[in-house]
Amino acid sequence: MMDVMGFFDIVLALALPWLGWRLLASSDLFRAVVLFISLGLLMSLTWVRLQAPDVALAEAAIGAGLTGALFLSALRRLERLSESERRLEHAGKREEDETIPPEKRRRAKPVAYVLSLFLLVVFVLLLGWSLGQTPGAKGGLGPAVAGQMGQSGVQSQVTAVLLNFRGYDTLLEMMVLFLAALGVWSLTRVRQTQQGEVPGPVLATLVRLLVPLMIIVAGYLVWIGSSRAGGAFQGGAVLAAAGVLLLLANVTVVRQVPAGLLRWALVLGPLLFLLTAVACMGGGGNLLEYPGQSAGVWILFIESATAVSIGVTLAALYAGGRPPAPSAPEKDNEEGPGSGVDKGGKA
Amino acid sequence: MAFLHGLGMVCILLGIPFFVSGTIGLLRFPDIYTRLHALTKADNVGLGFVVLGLALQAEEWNTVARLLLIWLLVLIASSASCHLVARAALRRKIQPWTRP
Amino acid sequence: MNTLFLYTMSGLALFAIGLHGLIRSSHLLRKILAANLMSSGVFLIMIVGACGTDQVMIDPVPHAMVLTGIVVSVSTTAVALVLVCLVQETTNRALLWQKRKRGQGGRTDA
Amino acid sequence: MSGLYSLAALCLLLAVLAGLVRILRGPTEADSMLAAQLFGTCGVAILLLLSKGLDWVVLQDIALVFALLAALAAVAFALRTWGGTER
Repeated sequence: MMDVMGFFDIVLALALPWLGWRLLASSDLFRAVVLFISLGLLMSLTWVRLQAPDVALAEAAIGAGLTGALFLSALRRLERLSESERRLEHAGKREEDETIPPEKRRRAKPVAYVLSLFLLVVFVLLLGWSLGQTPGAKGGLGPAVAGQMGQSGVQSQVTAVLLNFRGYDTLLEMMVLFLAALGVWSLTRVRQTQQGEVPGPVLATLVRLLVPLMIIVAGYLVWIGSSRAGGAFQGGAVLAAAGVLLLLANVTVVRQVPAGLLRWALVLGPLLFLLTAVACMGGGGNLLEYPGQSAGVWILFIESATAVSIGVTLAALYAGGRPPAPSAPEKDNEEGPGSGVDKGGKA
Repeated sequence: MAFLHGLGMVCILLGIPFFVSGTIGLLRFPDIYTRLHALTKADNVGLGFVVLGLALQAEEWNTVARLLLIWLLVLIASSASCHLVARAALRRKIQPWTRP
Repeated sequence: MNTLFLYTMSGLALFAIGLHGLIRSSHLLRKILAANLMSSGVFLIMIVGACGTDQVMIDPVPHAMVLTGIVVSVSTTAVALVLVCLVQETTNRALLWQKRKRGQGGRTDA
Repeated sequence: MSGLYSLAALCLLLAVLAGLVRILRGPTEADSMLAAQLFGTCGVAILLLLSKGLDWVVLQDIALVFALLAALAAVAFALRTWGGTER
């Protein structure tokens, strides 16, 4: 029985680099992106095999779903910008066979190629050697974390590390996400061109069924994160997937979300997290040292806020720019593209 | 109980060939529409048998519910996305394969 | 143990392939893909390091760091993709190099 | 007995990897996308089988997320890459 799983591991470990190599060697960019999506799925299986269910959940939501959609629509945008460019790039060899006689075509210099390959191999060997030399890879921090679990307020070790023991990491990470959203918003605006398309009946039904389910699953993941795999990132990623689906289907509600509300949703997570951190200091503790026995409640509170923010931020990153023009603000009880959905589904 | 367990095992083993034939169909069939057909068989029937087998062996009801939910989700998602892909292919005027 | 070694090698190979692609590919989108491959390799090695020898005590700190890393890498990827689109809009190409003249040819590996 | 689950999962993994060939040489873009779709479904089945074989309930959550997001890439493809232009 262990043999079978061992074989499973071998196949998986060999497939990953092979897939990566094929991905970069493929002549077509689109194919490379599809291979990348498949690689994300395989990575998720690998995390499962390596006993990291939290990471597997995040990879399943982000690596396999969101990143793929991101790359696909970026590819589409590039293509629309210049159709000929991509053809020239991806099928370059075939096209040049016609335009340039083969004896005139010059390949990359073999010397440079061999040299770069040699340097790469040396570098990787050094890296592997230094990896073997790294001390402390055996014991790790596992016992230390396990010893402090009683004070963390949650049962899941990874959640405890993320939001309690190394909470500042997560705080800074929220800031990185926020900065990324700011960067994208300051760079471009969303195009108006695709608006006005009405989703067909099948797509509308799919959105109507999937989006509420995604929101429920996101809430479930945040809730379950305190005791086993799950948490704000995974929940946020699933929420973001709901937002992306809405953006893809071009549901009207997404366009009607007031810009101010969207901004508040973006800020919500980082702001609350920061306020909590500082408030903990006010109580006499250190930054992010939750007072007394209430750590579990604080963590759940922060996690729900961050999940909403992560979802909205990732969906905004997918939209790839500032929302077009401030439309007439209707005050709804929505919180952003993530949860504006129930309404969109039923409307 | 042993009977249900055995029945579940049979169902799982029945499901695997559907996945394999889905892959084979994906590799061997001539055009996009026929490949869609092969793919949906793997999605619906293959996963259906696996889920059925696992559900027969499950000890708790909520496991059964979760398994069925997953299967339903895959059904909805795959049928909708296959429909969309097929429609996009038709719009691109990709001709269905006919016997030469 | 053997399996873990195998996965480490796999991570190293992913990193190397990604590095190679990052340097050698000409299309910016492919460079982003390559950078993502590199990060996947790093994550893999970190998680393998967290596994330890006996499967009982798993180190959760690298798990948390990799989780953070995945989210950060997706956000940086999004920013990079927007930048690539802008590069193509302003310079009308997303390739760093391509054949310079019709007659001479040049590097075509994208 | 539980070896059978692993064996079934291994079969599915091999089937998926064989399907990768379609990504590499699918004549149209949709063919590659279909292979990725098959990947997602097989991933769900593999995770469910492993969750039974290894007796690990968490894997069912991962399978649920897989199933939820499996359609996302295909929908993005059908609506963005291949849709929108002609109508």
